[in-house]
Amino acid sequence: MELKSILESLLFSAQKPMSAKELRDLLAAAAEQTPGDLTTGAFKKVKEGEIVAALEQLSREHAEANRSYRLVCVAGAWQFVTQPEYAPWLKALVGLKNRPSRLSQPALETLAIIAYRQPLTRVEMEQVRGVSVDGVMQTLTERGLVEHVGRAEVVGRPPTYGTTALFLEYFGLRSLEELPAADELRRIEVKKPVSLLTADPGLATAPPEQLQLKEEGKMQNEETEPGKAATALNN
Amino acid sequence: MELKSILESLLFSAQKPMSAKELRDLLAAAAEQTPGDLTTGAFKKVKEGEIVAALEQLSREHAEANRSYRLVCVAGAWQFVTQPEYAPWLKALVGLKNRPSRLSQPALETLAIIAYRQPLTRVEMEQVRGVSVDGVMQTLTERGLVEHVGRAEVVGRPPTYGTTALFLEYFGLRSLEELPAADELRRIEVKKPVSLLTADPGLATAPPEQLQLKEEGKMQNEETEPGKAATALNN
Amino acid sequence: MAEYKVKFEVFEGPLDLLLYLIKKEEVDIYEVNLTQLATQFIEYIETMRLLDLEIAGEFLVMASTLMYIKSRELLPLDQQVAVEGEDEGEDPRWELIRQLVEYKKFKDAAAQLQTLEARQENIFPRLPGKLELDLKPPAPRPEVSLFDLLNAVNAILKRVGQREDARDIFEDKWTVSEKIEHLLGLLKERARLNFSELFADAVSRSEVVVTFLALLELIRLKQIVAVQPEAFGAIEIRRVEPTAGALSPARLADSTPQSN
Repeated sequence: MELKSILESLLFSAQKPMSAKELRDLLAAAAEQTPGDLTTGAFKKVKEGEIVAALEQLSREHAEANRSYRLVCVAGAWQFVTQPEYAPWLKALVGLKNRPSRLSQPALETLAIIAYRQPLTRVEMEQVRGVSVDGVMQTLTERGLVEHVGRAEVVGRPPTYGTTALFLEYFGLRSLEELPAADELRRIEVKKPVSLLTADPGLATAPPEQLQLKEEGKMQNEETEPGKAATALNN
Repeated sequence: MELKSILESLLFSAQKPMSAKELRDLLAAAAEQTPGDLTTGAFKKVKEGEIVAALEQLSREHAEANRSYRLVCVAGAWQFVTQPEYAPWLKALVGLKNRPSRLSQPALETLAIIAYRQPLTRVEMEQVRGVSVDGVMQTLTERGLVEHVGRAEVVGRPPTYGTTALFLEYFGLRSLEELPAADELRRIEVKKPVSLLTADPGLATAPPEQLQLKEEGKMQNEETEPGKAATALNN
Repeated sequence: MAEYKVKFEVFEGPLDLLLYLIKKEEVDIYEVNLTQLATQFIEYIETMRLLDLEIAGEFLVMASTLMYIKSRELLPLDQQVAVEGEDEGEDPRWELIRQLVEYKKFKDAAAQLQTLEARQENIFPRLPGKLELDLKPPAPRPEVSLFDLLNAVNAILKRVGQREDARDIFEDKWTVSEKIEHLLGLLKERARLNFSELFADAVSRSEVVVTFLALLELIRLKQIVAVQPEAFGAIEIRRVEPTAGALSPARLADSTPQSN
């Protein structure tokens, strides 16, 4: 009995996406419910890391099998989903449920800024967009895509915002790291008004040379040391 | 786009087994919902026989892939099922929802009162516990430990409650007689408002000799034979 | 100019309009002629005014920035440097370009999110039917033992005792401390006792209660433990051995494994 097959059967039968931790707990529970059983006992103490590795292997296998479905990880939880090209038939199956309306252009722009630059204040968002974000922020908060995450350590301690787990789910992302061109966008400077200068500028400030670009809107990224981007990511 | 892949995606997402006819209807519905679409249109008038052939082909493919699940046809309806050897883990998955949890102290106390004094009304339970038992009673009822057993013969005919067979099973008791210190707890007075005086005091009312010892809220009950309480237990 | 009006209303803000103008000229942001851009931008604003449309404040702020840049371009080089507040070499042209580049990046990122959004609408999770295993799923089992229940009884008795005269309940010859002594004596003779046999000899209800309270007290004092080896099995009372040294070799020999 292979770990990945057990995990597959569980995800195949689960009513909701499951995290590696939840799967680990199920393996332990199965062993407890069948005392003395060597098969279940063998998976009693599998580590989360092993589970993630097995799931990734499984996910590759399913991608290679090229069937109508895949095993994916969204916001840290694994689930089987169908491939987009089968949507017309699945819509006939599920019925045209009332999905949430699509996001407006201003909402998407603001969401992009928050996603790449979080945590940040409204003033910082408005610096990038050049217009007020009040209405848009209300929409994004109401839809549960962004949330208040803290306060900036500057005069007035304005609230800062970040994206939620629902944001990842809504766009089908495993984590924030999966955002397209993440490193690049995170590093561009957000200009702050003097009164809002943070004690530690951290990520939001980039070296000026990055702004020199060659072609249309592309940045001439000098040899980015891998370590640097990784550090920035964790900020 | 192959017919079998479309069918696969449908069976993969369907919450119940589907017959070839149902699948055919879905193919037609998808074509109708997307007028002018050539892809869906191509499967608008697939015959049931073709669908069955495609499903059988699909079923063979899945059997050969040797995964933790199979596509099977039961009584004319097709569905994906997991292989039997994964049952121990799937049981753990199903059991996840009704995971045992500890009974709270208020729940235990209420259960004890019911066990020793059944049948009795909520008002009587609250007399002993001194607080409302509404939330606790819901928990106990949901867990199948207590149940509605009748109605008190008093004004308003309030429902009375008792313990279930499951209660005995959980606590490893053959009968209510095995409850330790049963008599003693039965002696605790339950104060009843005059309007709620039962016609037949039964178990819910303590034998008179104890009642005479209490000073507040005592009731002057007529003589009750010692054997009566024990008989009442088996109600 | 009518086309401007239609288009104008769609712009998210001044930066959006500027990007549109740059794109229209088909030039790179870095090569854009800012003076020309300023002229075009201000033309749009003027058009809006002529059409009597409301102009958002941000557009006016941008218009003044652009006019400033434009006027600055007209000055000879040596005077440009002397402009007040720019002693650090901050160039408003550069600042505007930087802002445009940054905004464009996020606009592109927003477009990618939009693609993901559309894609996600077409992805359906597998929703399996409820599992129907041939066994009945385990009934929700409370994690409690009979002892939990007894403890609850004790709690009730205590409270009742507080509000009533305890003597009414414990009227017999046994006191709790006597019963404790008795129990400890029994446990000296035998390593373990069945819960039920403790009550077998009780001659009165109150003796049962006293025995029971004595048990609870001993458990509380960690003198004894009550264990229920199987889910529905009988409860056993065992003495907690204080230390190995306190035992005679003989007792060790015949004592059964202790729970601690």
